[in-house]
Amino acid sequence: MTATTHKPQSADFAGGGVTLAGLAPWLIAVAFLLVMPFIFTSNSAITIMNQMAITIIFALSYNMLLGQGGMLSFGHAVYMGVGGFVCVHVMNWDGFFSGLPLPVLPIFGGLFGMGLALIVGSFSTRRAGTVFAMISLGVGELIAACSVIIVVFFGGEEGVSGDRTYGLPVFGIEFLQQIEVYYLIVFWLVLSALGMFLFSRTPVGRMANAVRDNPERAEFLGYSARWVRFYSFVAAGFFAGSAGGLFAINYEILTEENLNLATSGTILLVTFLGGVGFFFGPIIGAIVFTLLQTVLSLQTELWALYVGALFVATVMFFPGGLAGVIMMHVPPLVLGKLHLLVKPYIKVLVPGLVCILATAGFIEILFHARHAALGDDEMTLYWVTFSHLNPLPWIVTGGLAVGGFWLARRHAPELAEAWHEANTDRRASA
Amino acid sequence: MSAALEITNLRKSFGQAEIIRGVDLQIMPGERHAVIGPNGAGKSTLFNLITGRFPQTAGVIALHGHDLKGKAPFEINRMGLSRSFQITNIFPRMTVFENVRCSLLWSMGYRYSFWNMVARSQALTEGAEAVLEQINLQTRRDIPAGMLSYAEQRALEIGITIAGGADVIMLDEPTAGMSHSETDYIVELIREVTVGKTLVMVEHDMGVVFGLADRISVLVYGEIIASGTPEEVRGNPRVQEAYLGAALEADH
Amino acid sequence: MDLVLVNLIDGLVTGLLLFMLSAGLTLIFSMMGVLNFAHASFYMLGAYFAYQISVYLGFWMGLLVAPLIVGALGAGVERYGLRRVHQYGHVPELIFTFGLALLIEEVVQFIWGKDQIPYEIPGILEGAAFAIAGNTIPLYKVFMIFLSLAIFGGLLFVLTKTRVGMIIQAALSYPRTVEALGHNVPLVFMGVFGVGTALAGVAGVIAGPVLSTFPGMAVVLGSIVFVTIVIGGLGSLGGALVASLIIGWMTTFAKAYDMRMEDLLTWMGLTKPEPIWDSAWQDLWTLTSPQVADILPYLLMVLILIFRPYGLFGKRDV
Amino acid sequence: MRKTTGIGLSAVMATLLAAGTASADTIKIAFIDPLSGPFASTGTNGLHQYEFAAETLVNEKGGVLDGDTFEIVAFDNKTSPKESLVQLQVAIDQGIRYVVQGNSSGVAHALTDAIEKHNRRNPDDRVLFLNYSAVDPALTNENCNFWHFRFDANADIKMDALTDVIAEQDDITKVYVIGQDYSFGKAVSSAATSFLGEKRPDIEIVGNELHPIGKVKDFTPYSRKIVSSGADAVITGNWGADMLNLGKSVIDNGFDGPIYTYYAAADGITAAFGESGKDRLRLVTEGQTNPPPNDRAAAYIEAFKAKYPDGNMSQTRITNVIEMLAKAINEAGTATDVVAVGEALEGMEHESMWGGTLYMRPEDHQLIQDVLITVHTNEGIDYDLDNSDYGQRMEHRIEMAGMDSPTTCKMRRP
Repeated sequence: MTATTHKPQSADFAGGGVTLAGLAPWLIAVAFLLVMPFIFTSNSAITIMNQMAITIIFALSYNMLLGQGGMLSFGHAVYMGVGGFVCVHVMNWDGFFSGLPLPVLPIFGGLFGMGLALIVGSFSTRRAGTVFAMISLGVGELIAACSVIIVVFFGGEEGVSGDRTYGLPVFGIEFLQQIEVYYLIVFWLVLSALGMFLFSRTPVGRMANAVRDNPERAEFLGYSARWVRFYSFVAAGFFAGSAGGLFAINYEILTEENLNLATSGTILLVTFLGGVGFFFGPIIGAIVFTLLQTVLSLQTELWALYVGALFVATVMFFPGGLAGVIMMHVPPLVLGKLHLLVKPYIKVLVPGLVCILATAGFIEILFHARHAALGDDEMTLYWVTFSHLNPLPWIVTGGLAVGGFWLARRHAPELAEAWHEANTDRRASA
Repeated sequence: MSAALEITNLRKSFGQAEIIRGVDLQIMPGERHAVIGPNGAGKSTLFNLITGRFPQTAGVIALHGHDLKGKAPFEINRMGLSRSFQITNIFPRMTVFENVRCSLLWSMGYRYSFWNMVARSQALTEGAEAVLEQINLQTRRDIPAGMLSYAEQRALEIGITIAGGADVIMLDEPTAGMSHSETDYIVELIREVTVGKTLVMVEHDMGVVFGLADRISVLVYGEIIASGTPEEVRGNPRVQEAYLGAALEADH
Repeated sequence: MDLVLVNLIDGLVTGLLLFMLSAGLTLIFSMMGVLNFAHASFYMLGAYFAYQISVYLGFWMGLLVAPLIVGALGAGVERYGLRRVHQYGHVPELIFTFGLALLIEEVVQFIWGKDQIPYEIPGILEGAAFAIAGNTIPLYKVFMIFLSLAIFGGLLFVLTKTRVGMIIQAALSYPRTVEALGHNVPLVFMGVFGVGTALAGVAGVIAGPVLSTFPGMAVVLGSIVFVTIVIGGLGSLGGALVASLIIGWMTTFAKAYDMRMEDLLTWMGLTKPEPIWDSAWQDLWTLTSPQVADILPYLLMVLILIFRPYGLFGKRDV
Repeated sequence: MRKTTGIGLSAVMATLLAAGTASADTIKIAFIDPLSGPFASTGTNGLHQYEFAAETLVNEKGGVLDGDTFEIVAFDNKTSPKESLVQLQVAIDQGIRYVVQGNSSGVAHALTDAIEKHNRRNPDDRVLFLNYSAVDPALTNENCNFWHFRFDANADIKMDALTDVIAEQDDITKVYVIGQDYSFGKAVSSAATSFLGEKRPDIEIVGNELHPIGKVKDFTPYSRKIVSSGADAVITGNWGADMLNLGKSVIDNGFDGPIYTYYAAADGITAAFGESGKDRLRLVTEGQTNPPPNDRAAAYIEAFKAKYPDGNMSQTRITNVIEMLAKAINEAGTATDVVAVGEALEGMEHESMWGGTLYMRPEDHQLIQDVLITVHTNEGIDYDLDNSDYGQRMEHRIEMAGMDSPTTCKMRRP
């Protein structure tokens, strides 16, 4: 898999004007978002989708820094958090909130997130690289620490809660139900995603890429690298803040965890997992991560271990993230040679998948054997219940892991060759 | 007519060592001027002083009569001076077209706009296409610049440098590391794209500039030892001595 | 006055412990240009390995062997992980070490569980060394001071008196030149990474019993080590030492003396609003220095980065 | 890419459906507490105690109503308020009507608030919140609601009991109060000051301070202040690593008085203190295990330890939660109408397995019970903690502590 002849270059293709082809993904996405609640009707599914949508906005905002502007931030959560806290305070401001339609609320979050970014950005964006990363870490820690000290605004450990239903009803909707909140969030998701996408197509958005690639050259094109970064940073602060506003609407509570380093680290993980090189990368990352977090954590206590391993593997082998992996297949597709890959893929991926699942199974058995209560040797894995004292499951998972690895290794050269072939344009080279 | 670029008694020291030792230079608008000299003469330092990459120790650099002292690179660029780099300095992850388009943004007045869509501007697209045509890279339009060949990257570098419409163009060893045929191609390209502009180029190889430059200055050990038309410079005994001396030293 | 002396000693212990971590991190950064986010995780591994060894062979074997294992692990991480990521640039490297830190924490929990483990001071070092005005200085702290000083002596000797040390020192200032001189830079990288992580391991071994050994110990210390070397100036060992001591003393004194914001504000001529619990500024007025002691280093770092982006003693840009 | 969502969500649904198809005559109780992350061990141990209590005290005795059994469904909230709310929603979707939670008052505040809103907006599937461990007084005072029942004594009641004991000790004249800088730490600090001022005006509070929660690496400077203040006793509300590190540091640096605290037992802390904390640590707690109050309790602990040899019978109030819930369901005659169950719980009296009477005070839904002061020791310990030979032995018993304590709760009933 890794032996690719064609390193994917995450070039930023800026499309032409408004074309049907350019619009199609958006329309499909919107249609999908509108239909989703009819497929998954339970409140918890909607809650998960809400969470996903908020994470998508946040991750896209983060990628304005990391992917578009080359700024690695360890403190992006504070902009979302502060925006969210402001929105909860607005909710609690009876006289004002009762005259305010709820869908407008995230704007306040956005403005305050932007305001904070304006202040911090004024000194942090002078440099990119490590200086920026360290300042973001320091500011992040400071604000997170303040959250337990400045109780008036952050509410201490228990945070601040509000009630979204006290806002001005919109067409008679009071946002009592999750489904109503879902459509509100979707509205903002589409709006924000479009806004961020279009931002990347503006002169300052384009120059953000230029500054990321080569700040010195950008300066000799008449642009101050610092101010280009600053504008991206402030814009990212706005979208992060509005994501915070949506968080406030969905959960009606903001706490210290919305600001802390762990949340900032998580969004880095989400974004990188999805892929920083493409606009849609963070969207994939947010979806996959939310599912991992909610579904996998229902299945296993070790979910964080798997997510950590997945993340490290992504950084090591697929620095383009999931989006990068998907986009790797565009050249073969264009050349009409994608079918060449199907068979080698099956030959490598099936044993590979077996190997991964078996390894996970082995780890689960080991974990159970080590940490389960004495006498509690019954465990269920992949719908099979057995005792960890029984050597058979150990042998089966261990054997499958080794066997799968061996098979995948054996077929890897074949895949590499097919990959090379699929990426070679015979017409050009002939 | 006032000089496009005027340098008076320019000095630069790094610690104890004085690298530029009192350079005076006047370059008229529309002139193609080459600064040549052996290795270690201070050509690149001079270049970086003019473009604001290093601060000068003493002296004055004036662009169209405006002092450049203390100006950041982007400010100098906005005053109408554009430069290339000796080491290829493009935006490798962006497409060729994007590279050129970015270099047009400021001069077309977009500044830090976040309300215009670049793709919707006819002028931007046409301007970028025109530059691409000038540097013969239309066919490579949509591939990432980092995947171009070396000569193509140099051509793109020149394209980016001239695209902004600056009237003073500074090129730092544009043919460094190229084969003969590539060099000829780039020289021809430079000639075409700098018509009507002031060109200042730094070059190690004398042969490259003789056909191109109107005037040549020779920089040796931080001083201009000769300045004049190519013929004058070629005949100057001090120039001969400097280059031969350097060549002999290199032999040892 | 006696208390000042006691606090100076306490601050010294904290500072030296920090330095043992930041020295390794500085070495690694100077050589490879990568900030190792997982550095504190190796510190944690040091404590856990030492505990596991001490269960069977006693504390002293743990002190001897655990850092070696940690160093070997570190070298392995460099060889098979970091070197691979290196080609993508510094930001992915930083992200890689960040992911590694997450992973190590999970693995530690997987192996040793989520509870604090009973990693104890050896019997011979229990008890008080001496007392100053009723404040006892535990023997173990004296041991920590001497051990860290001995390690720095050794480090200093290696860096200044041996050939390897010369290469490393040269690489601190002129990384490219050293490579050009034909030294096997990848091997030096691996070695330095191994030694740096081993130092972190030693810190873990000796800090584990006093600062307690639990899966969160890396997170608690992790970012503060970063802060230390940024304040000191990246690539400067001397800067790392000074910054470590500053942070050690600053936090110790801020905790030891109740400096109140109220006094400062009154001194500035402001009047305390009464009753304070109805005021929007209550949190500011009631702030005391122990409350903020542990976030002071972050404040210091941000200020230093704003006004001196290369840190106190750094020559190179961060 | 959108397709991924579809597949992924159907996986969610599959999970939910699988969990939802359990037989109809089980009464499911959602256990929302940390099962991963730094507090996972406390959470996991609590879960085991719940599962054991449900099995032994209800299911094996024929269940409730017409043989309905209790099932504990575990949800990992990772100690995060946000995750707790997501898990609450999942639990409600599974038709669960009872939620138990205890770790972190922050999470409890988020849950009680969310449950209150949920019950108001969705009268058809209301939920009861049985808080077994979060002791922030606000939960049964200004932030009280009908759906929240607290089975632990709150921080004020515990401090009231603790200061009763301190007040009897004439040799204590100087006390140092230290705590974590957040709501619970502050509550402990203000309660200590006001109760001591009331009961023993001669005791001097020589120090009263807060430190950042979970951020302090080295408590030495604090210990120095405590030692040099000449304090005879320390009162702290610290828990987890902050408790362990503070306690060890204070003892190591020469303090030789008692340390009065709330949470310094089990989850590795008892083992880590070991000999050094002997006769020094005194806990205010409930649920007597040493000596066991009666044979039933002894048998219960032994059965639990037989099943979970690494576990601790550290949260005895869990049996009270299960027994009282079962009793309330039987009294109400229904498990689905939580209003009726809630009304049955209000004012309920119950004989605790651990001795003493329990009374669910209707005004604020605070359980009134006997509060104990125990000491960390290895003498007279029948049931140790962390298998360390050390455990908590009862020294004082304050019967029906806080029976007449004031509350600001204005309960609004449905």
